[in-house]
Amino acid sequence: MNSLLLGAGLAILVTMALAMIRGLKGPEIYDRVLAANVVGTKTVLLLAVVSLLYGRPDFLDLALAYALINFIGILAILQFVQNREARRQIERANQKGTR
Amino acid sequence: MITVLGLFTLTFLVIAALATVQSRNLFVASMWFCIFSLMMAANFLILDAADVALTEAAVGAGVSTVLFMGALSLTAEHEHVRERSGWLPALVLGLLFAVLFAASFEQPRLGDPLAPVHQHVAPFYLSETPRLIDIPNVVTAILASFRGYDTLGEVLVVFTAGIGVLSVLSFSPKKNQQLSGEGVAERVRGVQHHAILRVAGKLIIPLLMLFALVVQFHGEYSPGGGFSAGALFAAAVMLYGILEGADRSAKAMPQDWMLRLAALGAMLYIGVGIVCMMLGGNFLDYSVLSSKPVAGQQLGILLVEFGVGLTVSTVLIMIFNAIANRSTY
Amino acid sequence: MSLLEWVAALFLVCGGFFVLVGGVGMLRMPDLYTRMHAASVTETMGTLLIMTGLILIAGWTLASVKLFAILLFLLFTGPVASYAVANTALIAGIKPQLAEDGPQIGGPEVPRP
Amino acid sequence: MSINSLGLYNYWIYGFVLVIGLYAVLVKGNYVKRMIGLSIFQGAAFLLYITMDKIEGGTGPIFVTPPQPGDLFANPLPQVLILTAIVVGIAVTALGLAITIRIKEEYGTIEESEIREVDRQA
Repeated sequence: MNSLLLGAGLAILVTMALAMIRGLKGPEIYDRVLAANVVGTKTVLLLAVVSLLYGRPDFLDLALAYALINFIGILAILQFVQNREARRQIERANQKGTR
Repeated sequence: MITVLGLFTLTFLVIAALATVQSRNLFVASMWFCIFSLMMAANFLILDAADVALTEAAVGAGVSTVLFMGALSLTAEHEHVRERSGWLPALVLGLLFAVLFAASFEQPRLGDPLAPVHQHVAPFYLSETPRLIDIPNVVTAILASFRGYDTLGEVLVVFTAGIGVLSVLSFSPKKNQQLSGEGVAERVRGVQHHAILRVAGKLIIPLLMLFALVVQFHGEYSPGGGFSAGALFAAAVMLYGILEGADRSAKAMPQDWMLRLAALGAMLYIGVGIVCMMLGGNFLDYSVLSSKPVAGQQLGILLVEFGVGLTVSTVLIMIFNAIANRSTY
Repeated sequence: MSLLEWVAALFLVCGGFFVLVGGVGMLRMPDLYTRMHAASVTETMGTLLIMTGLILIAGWTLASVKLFAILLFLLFTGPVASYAVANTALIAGIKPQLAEDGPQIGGPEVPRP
Repeated sequence: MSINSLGLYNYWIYGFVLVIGLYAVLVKGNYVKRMIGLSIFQGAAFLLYITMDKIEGGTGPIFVTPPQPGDLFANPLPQVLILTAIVVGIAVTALGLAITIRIKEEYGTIEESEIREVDRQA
């Protein structure tokens, strides 16, 4: 059973690697946000797998915390992006108005 | 099996650190730093440090991302290309790495039971905790009881940092001329117009607060304790601030009350210590709190951890409110 | 291995497969929205299968309750986060790549707020 | 394959990450970037401490069942030190960010070279 869990863990780790390559390549900022999100959710899965692999089910609290916290991180990032877009539009409009 | 997992996560750690430093866009850099924190916490779990991983999860991926994003929206997103000449620092850092690399060969191998760190005081903590304190989580026992002085100092540092942030940001900011006009505040509102996000997020907030309370009061039996619980609770309030607007989170959690509660948390910690002295023990020696020393220790740890959680959560909420409510329009 | 363990193994293998496929798709798909589609495979199908496998391994314990809670949270937050990323990108003016138009030309009119 | 085969990799990664963080602090002129670099530097120190707590054949220092003689547990002391250091680290980072925000409001920039120019002109 342990080797199967390890295999699942490896699949998750390889996916994280692929997502990180996507995050490095970009090209859009949203690709990077997507990559961060995927790495976050895969970390949750990895922690769940590791805590069963170690035979310490009480460590699952961590994965639970991650599942909740990761969402907050992504929302903070999205809030920043949306505010930036809104500000850029207002600045553009103001520049047109002054000209 | 640990080798494979460790190899992967450590390599990811380096990739994330390199990507953080090389990206010129600070927003992308802080996103990579979020990934760095996630990898760091995964590493901590692989190295059997569950409490640390829980704290790093709450602080690194949640709180620090929110704070960095808040700071970036008030400063600038792009790093300017002009740099100082890099060869001297690069030489020094190269030498430093060479020294660290050479020194690593003198370090004990990972997991060596004969390493000096496992010989000195750790066996005492591990063998005496069941007898003296009788709680399953040795980390909590050391944090709150054996090394209570140290933790008191850390709590006071957190409290001082919170006061520092408040006093630095107490001046009202200058207005940005380019962002003037009608209804700017209505348009720069982040994700607040997303009905789906708000509904989903509102369901998460109470669960997260409940989970923070579980971590706080179950911290003697499972990974957790005041520090991680405080960070998780603050993260829940930050989620509320993101979804409903920072002005409403500052209304729900007013700054002056947060400051008072933060002081109360630190004073609860000190107060427990003083009560111990009045009952004839030493400062922060909880054994005298009850007729049975073990029960006294457990009561003291519960109270002290509550003080820690109160201070950490309120200070982090205070910092978030101060940064997120600062607008230049 | 008992029957339950075989079923758990099947779930884990399938979950690992879907997670990997999603990862490869994230790397190889041509534009943001298709990449998001691939990433969603890992977030829903992969998560569901791996978590179900883990629950079967853990059996009737507190651990499987926690795993179930994690599964619920992930299934709840994952699609919401994906939706938010896609919506933000669409509002910011990133257009999907359409087959008949060639790369990056046309696309549906995007309503701006 | 035991944990031992990871050998000294943890220490090398610690050194490398430490150097990366220090590079950002020394070379970058942007204050937010420096705060991020400082956090990475901190992370490297955390990694060193937590690396030391691992013991072969041991598990996390939380007793699920009453500990038997001969059971091995990871060293809890470095964990306590780092647990508190993480929270202190974020508080200090927040203070640094607050000061950066004030600098931006006073000088209009957070680049060190540009701030020097503003100072020279004043």
